[in-house]
Amino acid sequence: MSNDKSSPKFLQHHFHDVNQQYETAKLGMWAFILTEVLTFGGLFVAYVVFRSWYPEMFVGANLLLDVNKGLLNTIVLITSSLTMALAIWAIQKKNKKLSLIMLVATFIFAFIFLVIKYLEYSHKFEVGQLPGEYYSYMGPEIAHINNPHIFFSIYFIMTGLHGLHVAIGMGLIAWLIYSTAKGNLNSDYYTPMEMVGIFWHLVDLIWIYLFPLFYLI
Amino acid sequence: MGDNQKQNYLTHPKGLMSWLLTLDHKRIGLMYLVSGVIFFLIGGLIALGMRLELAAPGNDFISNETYNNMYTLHGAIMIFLFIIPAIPGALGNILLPLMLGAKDVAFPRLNLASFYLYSLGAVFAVYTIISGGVDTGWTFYTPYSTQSTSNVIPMTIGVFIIGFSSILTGLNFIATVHKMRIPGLTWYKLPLFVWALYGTSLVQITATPVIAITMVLLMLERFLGIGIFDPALGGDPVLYQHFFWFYSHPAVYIMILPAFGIISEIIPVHSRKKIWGYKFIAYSTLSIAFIGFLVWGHHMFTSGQSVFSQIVFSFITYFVGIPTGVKIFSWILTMYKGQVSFTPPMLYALSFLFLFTIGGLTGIFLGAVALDIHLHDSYFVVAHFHYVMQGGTIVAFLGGLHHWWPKSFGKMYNHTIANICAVGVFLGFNGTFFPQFLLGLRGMPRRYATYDSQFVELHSYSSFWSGILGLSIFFAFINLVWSLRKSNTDDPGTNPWGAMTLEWTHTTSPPHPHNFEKDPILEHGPYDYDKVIVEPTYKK
Amino acid sequence: MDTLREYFFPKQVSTFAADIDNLFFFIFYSSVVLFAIVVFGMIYLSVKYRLKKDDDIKLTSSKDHSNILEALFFIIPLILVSITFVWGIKSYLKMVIVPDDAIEIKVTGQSWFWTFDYPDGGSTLNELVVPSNTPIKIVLSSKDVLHSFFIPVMRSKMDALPNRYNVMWFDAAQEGVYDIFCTEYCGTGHSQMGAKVVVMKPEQYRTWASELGADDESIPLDELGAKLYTKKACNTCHTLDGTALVGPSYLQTSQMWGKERIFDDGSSTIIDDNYIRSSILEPQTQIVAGYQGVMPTYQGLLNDRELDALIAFLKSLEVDSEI
Amino acid sequence: MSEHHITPLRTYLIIAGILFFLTGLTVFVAKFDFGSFNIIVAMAVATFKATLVALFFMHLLWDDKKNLTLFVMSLMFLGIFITITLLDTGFRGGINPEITKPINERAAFYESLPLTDTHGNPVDSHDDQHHDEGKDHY
Repeated sequence: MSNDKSSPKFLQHHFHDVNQQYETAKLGMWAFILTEVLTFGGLFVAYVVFRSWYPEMFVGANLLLDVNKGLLNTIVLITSSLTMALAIWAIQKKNKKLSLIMLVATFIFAFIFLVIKYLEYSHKFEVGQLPGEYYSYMGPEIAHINNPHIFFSIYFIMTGLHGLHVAIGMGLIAWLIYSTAKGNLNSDYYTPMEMVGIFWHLVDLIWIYLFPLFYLI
Repeated sequence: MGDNQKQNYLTHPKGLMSWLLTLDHKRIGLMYLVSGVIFFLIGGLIALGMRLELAAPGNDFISNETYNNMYTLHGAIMIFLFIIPAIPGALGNILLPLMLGAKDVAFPRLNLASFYLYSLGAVFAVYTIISGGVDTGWTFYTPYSTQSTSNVIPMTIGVFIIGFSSILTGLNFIATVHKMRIPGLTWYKLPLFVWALYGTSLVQITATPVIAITMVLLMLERFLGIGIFDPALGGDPVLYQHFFWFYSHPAVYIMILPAFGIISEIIPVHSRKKIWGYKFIAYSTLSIAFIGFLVWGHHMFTSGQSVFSQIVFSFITYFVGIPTGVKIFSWILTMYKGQVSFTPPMLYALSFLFLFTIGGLTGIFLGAVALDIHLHDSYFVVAHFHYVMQGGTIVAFLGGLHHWWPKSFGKMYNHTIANICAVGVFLGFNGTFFPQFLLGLRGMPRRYATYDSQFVELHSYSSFWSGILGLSIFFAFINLVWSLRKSNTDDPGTNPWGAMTLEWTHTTSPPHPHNFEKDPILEHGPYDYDKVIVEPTYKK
Repeated sequence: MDTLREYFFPKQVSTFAADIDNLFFFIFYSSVVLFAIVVFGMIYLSVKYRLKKDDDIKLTSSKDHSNILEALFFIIPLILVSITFVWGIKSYLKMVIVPDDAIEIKVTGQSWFWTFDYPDGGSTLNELVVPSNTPIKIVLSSKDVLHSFFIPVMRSKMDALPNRYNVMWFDAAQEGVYDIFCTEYCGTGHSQMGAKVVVMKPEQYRTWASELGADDESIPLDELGAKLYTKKACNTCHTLDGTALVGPSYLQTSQMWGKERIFDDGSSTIIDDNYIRSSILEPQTQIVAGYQGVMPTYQGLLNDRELDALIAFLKSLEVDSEI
Repeated sequence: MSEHHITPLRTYLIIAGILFFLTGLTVFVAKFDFGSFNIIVAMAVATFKATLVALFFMHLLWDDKKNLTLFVMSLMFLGIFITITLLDTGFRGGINPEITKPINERAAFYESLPLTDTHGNPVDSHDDQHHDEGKDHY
């Protein structure tokens, strides 16, 4: 427990001290991460069940995805995770400028991720590899396989939900950039940055699974 | 005492905006209470309408479509808008920080956001009702829910949003219990209501995300035909049932665990006796919460799931029963060598023990696969879950409401009327739902708007008593609200029942806007009736 | 015990019904005992230790556990539920393992009637005919949404899933006519989706089965129509007395013969033989204003003569009601 | 808040290096066909990567152990969800084989879909003259 008797302005009235507030926020964030994991979890269950029923359909359909774009996105996202971690490291070390640079870098990487995703999606839309009833691609690789639309449904829902998280993360990072620049976040109080960081690493962590599940196996 | 009441959370600060934008957990709890009870009464009226229709076999008042809409709305309103948010959202919000000696919950703004998410979800539900209803049942089983022309979408959006409200409340409570306790209030000194809310919150944050994603998949199935749940597109309706019940079975424990908590508070206080088996009750709360995640398949015994999982689910189901049984015995033994007073909360608690025991025991019938095949989707199931949900949760909720009413509002209600209503609820409830066990055994299926003439006698009997049940509940609420009138000078004092937890011993009724005028210091455990005498401040 | 059984349960017709009822009564009597202990304990303790008017409030006992009692609460229910579990599973396995010599009948649910297809060809609607003392294997499926096939006297039930088969079986020991209900909610007509199971002596069944599918050439058209009206489950949705159920009443249609009927898209047509015929075969193309388009097609379920018979029956209604 | 643990820069860079290396490794391994062994390798590598991210980037290694407990709990419940669902979906038809598979394995709307080339344009049939467009999968 910290012993400073003065109460800084970011300390809310119902907490005793700064440390209690920080630890509470972190616990809340991890409880939220738990719900995030289980939200994606439902989709993982759908993936596992349908894969166990129709392995040859999954193997056939995943050949239609572009491994290079997926690999590129993985690298982009891991890099952004690193820059996010470094942004927190920098602010802990009282280096505001480096922290800002790292946050902006994270934001840009997130944007690149979405651009690559967009290119991937638009190609799928063109050739008719759409989810559900809108599926119309009957190319020679897939015409003999039953129900590939289910693979694409799961693919679009999971990567779409993940993409949504990337977009939300970008909004949060933009807010961090603003607050850090204004000096609201500093080496004494960087709780929001730590929280967004955890969220951002979760986004990375989920992609670490999505990439092999859809593109590789 | 008069000096202490100069400031309380009800009157300070004033103005509509001070309520709508309040961060005070007590006010948010009160807003939950009011909206929850309104929905409870709406859901109850719908139920009475259905019982009226079922009093005689044919389509007497309403058509099949209307009946299907009514039973769907009854289920959806009662579950999503009342029972799930009511006890954690209302009583939990008001009491949790008080019991911990905290000034507020961990994240007050999140708490308000959660209330507004609940309201937004409720708006969608009300929109569904106004625009013609939804007829899929609250379970939204596919493929009917992907084909039905009724308003499935607004209702699923409502459920989705309310799910997030529930998650945020749970998350908030977990952080509160872990981090906001006053020094010295260790885990084993927590009131059992706090343990119950903690277990509930764990279930809320773990199970609710799955219903959220299930609702999203259901909506996408309607919009895009994604083929995960719709058999015409290669999906599997039984998989939908797995998704749905992975949430909805644990949700049963979101509904019943807080009720266990309330009973664990009422019985020791009104028996003036240390609770029997504190640690057992505390741990069984957590173990029930956990085992509740492993048994969802017993809702699917006739769905055509694999024989292997039938056996596994039946086996695990019985492990929920044993800790629950020991809890019931613990509550009863709490009265041993105590000083029991028959106050309205205590009457509700005793009636809970009676009704919930029936509800629990009939669950044993349904857990045996071979027998469940006969009873599945029959009125036996209807009676069983009403004994658990209404006879358990709602009776405990009414008891809790009567128990903490003087604390929340600083006014005492009329005990005689409250006692009569408690007996009325007990009799009306048994009269309504006991015949339904027999109906189910004889093969009457549920969700029927009309029925065979062989069932008429029991149905009309059930309908008759449902009127008495409805009236009793209605007058119980009227009696409570009536106590709030200005001319009521029946002052309960700070601690009308002589209880030992912080919300009674360290703050005024109604409490101070910041809960405690000065930081409370823990003097004794929550149930130390063998060590300290706390005089009740109210004598009839 | 037998009177209680008759009060609680419908007749025991299938071979495993008695076993299931016995399981019920085992749990029932154990529950009654446990419940009696709970209620007695509750009343006894609360009355014995009640706070009397002139009692002072005092410190109470600090007793809050008893290892023996707690062990008992744990062990006795554990024993009871173990027996229940094992019994439940043993009986259940008997219900899923179909004997090899069973007669296989295909049952198809459709909103809101049941079709039964027999092994030797031929089918019936809403009336399942089976021989007694013979294992019957039911292969269930559905054409639209979930249904559930429930025969209370057989203590047997199984969901009918679209695009997948489910299996159940029973062996009826007593002849008679019994109820079949749909127990999985399936929409507007759910509560009317009943059927009957007719259990016959095996030799009677053989005669019946050989006559099945033979044409009803001999009966006049309107009488055949009247038979088909119930046999093909038209009565689930259409009444004969003018009241509207899921669909318009036959009487109303009959009274409007030759007049205009208005549809929900605003178009209209004259009610005549052709209209009735197409509304049976392609019910979704023209939906009468004020109703929902929920009727399934009867294409393939009725032959030409049967269609004519239904039309003749419908026409005859107005004449009857005038008399 | 100086008492919070500050992870050294070196650690972050090493972890990121391992993550990049493992990503390359999975892609490389996936090019060979080991049957179901591919899935195991890919999932094992992914899990190892995820553990690194959680422990180092998300600071779980140095955090209050309650946070780690919550994270492990989420994985445990996900595991429960998957395992118990598979008990049904993986074992259907053990006693009555009829119920193992759907009646129609292919959704009806495929019957009306025209065959297409790899660009999604309708073609009459997949015979030799289109083979040059069939990229490397055939």
